[in-house]
Amino acid sequence: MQESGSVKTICKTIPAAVLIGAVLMATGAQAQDAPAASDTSVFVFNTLLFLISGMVVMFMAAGFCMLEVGLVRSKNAATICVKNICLYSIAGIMVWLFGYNLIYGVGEGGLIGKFAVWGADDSSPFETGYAASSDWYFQMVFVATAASIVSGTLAERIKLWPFLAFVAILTGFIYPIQASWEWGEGYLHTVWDFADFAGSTLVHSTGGWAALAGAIVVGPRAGKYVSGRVAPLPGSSLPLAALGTFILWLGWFGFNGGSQLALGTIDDAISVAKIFVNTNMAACAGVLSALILTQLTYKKVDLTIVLNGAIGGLVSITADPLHPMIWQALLIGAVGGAIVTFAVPLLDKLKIDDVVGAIPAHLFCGVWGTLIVPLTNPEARWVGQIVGIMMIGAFVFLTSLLIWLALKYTVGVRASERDERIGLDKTELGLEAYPEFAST
Amino acid sequence: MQESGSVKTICKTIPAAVLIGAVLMATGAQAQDAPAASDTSVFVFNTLLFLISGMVVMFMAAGFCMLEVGLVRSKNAATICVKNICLYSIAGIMVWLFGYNLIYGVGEGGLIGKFAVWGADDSSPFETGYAASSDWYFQMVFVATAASIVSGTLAERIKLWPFLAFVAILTGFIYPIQASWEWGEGYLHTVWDFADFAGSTLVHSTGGWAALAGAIVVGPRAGKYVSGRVAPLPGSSLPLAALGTFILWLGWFGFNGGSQLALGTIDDAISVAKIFVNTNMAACAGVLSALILTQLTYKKVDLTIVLNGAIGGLVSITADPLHPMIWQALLIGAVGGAIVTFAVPLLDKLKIDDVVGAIPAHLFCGVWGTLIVPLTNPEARWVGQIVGIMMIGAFVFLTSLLIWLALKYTVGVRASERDERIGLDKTELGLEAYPEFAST
Amino acid sequence: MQESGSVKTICKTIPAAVLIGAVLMATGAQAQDAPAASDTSVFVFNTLLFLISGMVVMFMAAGFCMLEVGLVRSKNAATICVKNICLYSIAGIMVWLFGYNLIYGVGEGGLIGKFAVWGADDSSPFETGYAASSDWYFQMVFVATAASIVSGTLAERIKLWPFLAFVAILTGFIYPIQASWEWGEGYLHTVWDFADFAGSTLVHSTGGWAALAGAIVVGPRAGKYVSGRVAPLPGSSLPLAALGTFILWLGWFGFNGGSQLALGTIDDAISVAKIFVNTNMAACAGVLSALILTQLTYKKVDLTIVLNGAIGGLVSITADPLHPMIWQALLIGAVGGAIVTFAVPLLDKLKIDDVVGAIPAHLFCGVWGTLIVPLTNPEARWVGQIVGIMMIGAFVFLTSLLIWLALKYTVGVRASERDERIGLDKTELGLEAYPEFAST
Amino acid sequence: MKYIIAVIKPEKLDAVRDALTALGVEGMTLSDVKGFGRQKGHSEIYRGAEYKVDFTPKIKIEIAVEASRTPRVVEAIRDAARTDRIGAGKIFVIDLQEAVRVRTGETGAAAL
Amino acid sequence: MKYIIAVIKPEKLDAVRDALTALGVEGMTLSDVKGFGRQKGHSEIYRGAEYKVDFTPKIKIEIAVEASRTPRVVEAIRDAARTDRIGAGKIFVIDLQEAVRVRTGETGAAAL
Amino acid sequence: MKYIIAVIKPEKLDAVRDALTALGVEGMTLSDVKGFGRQKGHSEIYRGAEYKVDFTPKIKIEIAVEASRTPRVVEAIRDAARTDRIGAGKIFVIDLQEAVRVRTGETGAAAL
Ligand SMILES: Nc1ncnc2c1ncn2[C@@H]1O[C@H](COP(=O)(O)OP(=O)(O)O)[C@@H](O)[C@H]1O
Ligand SMILES: Nc1ncnc2c1ncn2[C@@H]1O[C@H](COP(=O)(O)OP(=O)(O)O)[C@@H](O)[C@H]1O
Ligand SMILES: Nc1ncnc2c1ncn2[C@@H]1O[C@H](COP(=O)(O)OP(=O)(O)O)[C@@H](O)[C@H]1O
Repeated sequence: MQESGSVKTICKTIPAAVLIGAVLMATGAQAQDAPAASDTSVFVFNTLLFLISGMVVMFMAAGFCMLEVGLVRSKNAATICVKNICLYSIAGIMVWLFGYNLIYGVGEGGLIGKFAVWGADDSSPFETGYAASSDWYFQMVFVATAASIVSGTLAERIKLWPFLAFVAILTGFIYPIQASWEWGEGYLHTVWDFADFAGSTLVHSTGGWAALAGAIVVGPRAGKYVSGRVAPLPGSSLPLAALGTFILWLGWFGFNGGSQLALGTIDDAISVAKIFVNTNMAACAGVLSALILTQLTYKKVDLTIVLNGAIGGLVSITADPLHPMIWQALLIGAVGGAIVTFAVPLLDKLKIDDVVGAIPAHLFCGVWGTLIVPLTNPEARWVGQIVGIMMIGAFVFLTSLLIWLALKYTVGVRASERDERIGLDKTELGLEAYPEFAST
Repeated sequence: MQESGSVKTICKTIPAAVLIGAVLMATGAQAQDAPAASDTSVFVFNTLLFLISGMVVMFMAAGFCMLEVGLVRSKNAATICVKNICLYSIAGIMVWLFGYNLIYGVGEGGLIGKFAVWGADDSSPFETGYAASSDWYFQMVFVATAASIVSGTLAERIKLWPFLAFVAILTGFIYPIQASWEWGEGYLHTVWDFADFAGSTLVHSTGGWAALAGAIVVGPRAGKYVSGRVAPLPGSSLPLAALGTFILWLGWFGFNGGSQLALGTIDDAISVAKIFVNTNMAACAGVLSALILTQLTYKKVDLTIVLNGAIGGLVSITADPLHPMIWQALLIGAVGGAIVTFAVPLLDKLKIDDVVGAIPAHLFCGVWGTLIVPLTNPEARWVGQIVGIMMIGAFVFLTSLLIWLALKYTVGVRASERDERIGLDKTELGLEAYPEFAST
Repeated sequence: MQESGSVKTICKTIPAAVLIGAVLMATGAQAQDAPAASDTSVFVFNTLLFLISGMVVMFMAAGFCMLEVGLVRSKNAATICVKNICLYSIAGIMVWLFGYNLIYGVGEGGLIGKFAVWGADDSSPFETGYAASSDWYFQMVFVATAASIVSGTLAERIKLWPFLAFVAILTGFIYPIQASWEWGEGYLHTVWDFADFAGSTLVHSTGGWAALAGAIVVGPRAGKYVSGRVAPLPGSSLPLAALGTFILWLGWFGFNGGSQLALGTIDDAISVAKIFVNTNMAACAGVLSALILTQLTYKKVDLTIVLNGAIGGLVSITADPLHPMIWQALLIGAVGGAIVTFAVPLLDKLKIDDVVGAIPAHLFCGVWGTLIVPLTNPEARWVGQIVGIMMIGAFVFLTSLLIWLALKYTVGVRASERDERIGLDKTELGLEAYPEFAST
Repeated sequence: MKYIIAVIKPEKLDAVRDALTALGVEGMTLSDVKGFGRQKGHSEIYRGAEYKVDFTPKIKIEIAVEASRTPRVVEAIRDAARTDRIGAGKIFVIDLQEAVRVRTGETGAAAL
Repeated sequence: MKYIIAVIKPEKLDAVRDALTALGVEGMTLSDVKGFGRQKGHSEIYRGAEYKVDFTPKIKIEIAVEASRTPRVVEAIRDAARTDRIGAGKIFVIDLQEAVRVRTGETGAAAL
Repeated sequence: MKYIIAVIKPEKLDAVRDALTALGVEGMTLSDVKGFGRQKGHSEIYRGAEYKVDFTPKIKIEIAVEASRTPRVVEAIRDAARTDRIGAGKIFVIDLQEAVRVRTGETGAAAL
């Protein structure tokens, strides 16, 4: 990716830049004195990377929707679909209105960006190196991802409108502000060399913290924890949950691969390809560790945990899908699968009701993935990672908690006991997701 | 996109060409004196745009199938799957046999193209600027889209074979002839400067008109309108309908983005990226306006209308996803969502039974999107748009009506009352879509 | 694709090379003296082809999962999801540990490759012409495809762990060894000019042979063949089966298109585009021939056979999606659809229980597609094709049979009669795929 | 009091309900059942294998009524559910000894 | 012996079962049914069309008991299933002439 | 006439039907039910939480027969449905006062 004057791009270039050293050993001189692509080709390659990656990341909205609809009971299945398609729509508008410039309008080392509506600026294409809209599109779908995480945790009992209100604030302000500290070249980036390549912390933990705060404020589903026992309340369609997981896995290639932010050079192309492989390997390891651990722990394989394992592996590698060797990617992913396997029942012990296991997969694995970065990335420092995790965690958790409490004591966030028993589909939408099958 | 001698390409270049002016202000001189990509790179970029866009548009066939299968009752679910996979297959063959050269074989300002089987002609790659097959592939999937629209409206009562017969005529003749008037540089393009970038009218209204004619001839489902009341006949799986909508949304990036027809220059890359953003924003607005309006109108949110709202927004922006500013794209999409919300019950008042709401989303929003083009596109004229909408509407509606009537009075189009009560799955396929669940 | 020293690349270049002749006539001199893309652009184009194609082929794992989950009974639906996500994960690890270097580490004309863990070697990017990781990724997803075929055939009665054990051996050793004979430039390639462009035999028949051996060893499902009659045991969700088929169709564009292995020249781009069109046409023909033939044979259209028909058409064209003219692609695909239609009941006569019809679609159509190559590809010889089919068939079938028998007489492969009656979801996973709907 | 069990064709349900409401029958309990009888099921084909679905879907209606009204209720059901196509269904009448309305505890006819 | 048929609200099932177990009733048979009665169903809206779902989901419990225990069982059900909201349900008692335990062939009270 | 209600294991359905057909019983009505009894359900695990599914799926068969044939029908069911595994099921016999064939209006034994 060519040099550039824009704060944003310099910052974004870091990963690519960092890498060059690493790759040199591999590619040798050759790559250097090779005829480079024309500036135009580089521009198109970079733009194409954003657009293709953005498309599959956008499709992750469908993945989350299917995963969640499969893990809720049928009486809440239509409502979770409404939430998922609406949160994606709200994210798009909020990132346009506030989000983008809050992230990239921050001053070097700063804590808060600009309040300004985004508009495409393609005045100096060869400085940025890509179409401004393609970059915006790619950033926007990331924000939507964080919001999707929340809907899964709080499914089956949160009211539709308060949820959407929270989504607006999360996508318009909470996410962008913390993201600016790193991707906007703000405080964490300049002062602590915090490293989070594609967002284990910035995207996934952020969604997880917001979900955790919500789960605490909203409370567990009726009948989930009765007389000290945990009622499972099984999901209504595991095949749809599996489909959702495959879609998320697919989207992750764009999520991590696109975060290289450049494709127009030999080194960038090699990096994107490496990222694809590491991303895939971490997911494989997450699946297999969850498979083996559920078999050993429960004498039965739990499909839903195996699906969470895939996501746990993917989240774990997201903080640095580029530097690890394959065996390291496998290890990182396998630990992610283990975290999910043991954290799911643990949360139940704490009476924190997370319908789809988003907190273990996105929050806990996000922390793990971010912590382990220095193992493979010389640029990252252990302390920097810890500071980043804690600072972002504290900020997101506390602001979310505040918003959730504010909503609770004003409009209320929780469906009535009766509505919950009948199911939100009938009470909020007045229809049924599976009118012909739903068991009474 | 480089100059070219072929009628087709000149015509297709228009959008890109038109744009250049617009973009100049943005990109400034810089873009001009920049080192262009080599002819070969441009060729590959353009071809790649067609192939990638074509792939996601092809996947829209799955989107329509899921949307429709989710909105029909389970006793007709397998039949709608047969219709969707077969209509896509028929479209491919008809576009090869007749369609392509009817569209692009038309003379300047002409009304009807050539009757000739298509064959790839890559003899002068640098004139066309892309692989002939990639262009054909991209055009073909568009035709299939129009046919998918029809199957949704007529679901649950139309017989399989007459439906497929109509699809063959629609995809082989009706669609191509009207498309030639604009994309073939025919009458509407030359005489009226009609502007329909990606097919609000040429693809979506065309499908909608054909569906409307069919709905009138075939009549409503048994029990839909009894003693002045509207029976809802709810869909059997709203989660699958939601999945279908997400797939369609994904496909639309290829549908509109690919319609730029070129990716090998800075300006084209910027345009494609802008199109992605506007397409997404219109859909977001469609979703949210349907969300809010159903809440206000019915005191309940209707998921199925919200899903239609996404499609309504997408169809509305399709006539010009390039020129609008973001706020304009939002406005255009929001109106689309409103149209859907109010047109769905309206059709019921008129006793026109449109199972999935394809007529509001594709026909009405297609008209709206085409009408509004001059607001943002200086090249388009209000009168030209109106003439185009009316001329294509009249042609498609009347020819379709003729075909439907011909089918009705020969082989018959409507399943018997008994077959309809039992469900087409049992009577036409002799099986059940959900044999273990289907409620008696 | 530029010249290269590496055995692998030379071999892989063949298709592209072979083609050049063919294309010359089409593109004429022009294409020759055109300004080529820079080495860097070519490198990025090739890498991008692998990554994009690899992504959609990866998504085929979801396609197989949905197809299979739709065709099994609900009591085994969750188990088939576990199998599909785990087999993909195992394939990734085995191809890294053994597979890749067994395929491409073979000596010219050799029979067995190297036992060595794969590592990305990007030391001479301009010799290979693409990022090593992108190539590995693309090869890996192919191996996973072969494994997916097996899970469908053996669904509903094979135990989870023995199945996964077989998958490890198939993806780590059986597939790679036979693949090396052709794609590794081994025995079949050098001695017999065996031609199998994208793997009708190497991938699909291989999966099919392994499945057939398994079906024989494991035996039919309880109640499938009773007192000389065939019990249908209908699938639980045909809409999901249809979705799966659409996903597979989408993936096939990457499967065949990516097998061109290069995109950086005019000729390669044209070839990829042609492959897309032929692939699509063969599938269309497969669908329509199955549609018509089931109607004629049974007086009813069978959706499940029509879906198999699409896959049959796709598998048939996979051995050479480049050379056929469109009418030839249609013919090849139509025969594929016919094979499926008649082979499905035939297998039942032989009491070979293939739950999803994978053997007809992948094995039989794979043989047909490979046999017919010489009709359109001058480089291929009839005898060479026959030798290749027989040699690979014998090797894969016998080794698989051995493994299955070994598993049978050690850990056992078959669920107990009681477990099978209750369903593997309850007995192996201890849960239900559709807890609210499952009919008793 | 009598306990009436009627097995009818699903498509006749609305007609029967209207007839009963006309008679002032306020309550009834319905369930989906599978019927075997003279009416044979239909045959389906799946992947080339033909098979008989030998039951036919029916709806079972249970109604508790005062003895006195029984004949009229039975007639009403019979007439409303009647078709000359085989499989029209059956009506069974059983003696009902006691009835209780859970909400109020009322018993006997008052509970119906 | 008596054959007791109770129609109750689904959410009361657990309470009823506990009450019966407390009484030592070991066996019962349940089915999902649709109830019509004084309690009117709810109305839903779908694509702008409002419609009434006029049945309410209920659970039917069938219990065979010795005559002597019948009153207590009926009371237990009534009390456990009671709500003052309309639609609480009904309990019907029918005379049971014979009962057989399939496994052992035992008949009469011994079979329950 | 008698009204026989049998609750059996789903996997025994075919055997029972064959036995009844052999006896010339032409009609019956089936429904899916959930059984509680001595046979305890199985336990499942979901996301680490174990729970008991305490009912067992059963099939309920209802048959109206002439009084005279009742013993043979009951025996036939008992023998065909028998297993020594707990949960084999129950057979209940109730007095049937009237039967009507909807199609013809025939009543009594002729209606069966
Ligand atoms: N002896 C019986 N006991 C219980 N139910 C019966 C009996 N005979 C018939 N039925 C029920 O009545 C339905 C209609 O009976 P059938 O013999 O098919 O037609 P018809 O009553 O018109 O002769 C059957 O499907 C079954 O549900
Ligand atoms: N006459 C009846 N015969 C059979 N079932 C009845 C009868 N009346 C009511 N039921 C059942 O009892 C349920 C409750 O009765 P309903 O009249 O709604 O409330 P309540 O019993 O509190 O007045 C109904 O849903 C229906 O299932
Ligand atoms: N008292 C009863 N009333 C009604 N149904 C009963 C009764 N006891 C048992 N059943 C039914 O019979 C089935 C088998 O009874 P169970 O006690 O489990 O086994 P067994 O009859 O072999 O002792 C139960 O699942 C239930 O459906």
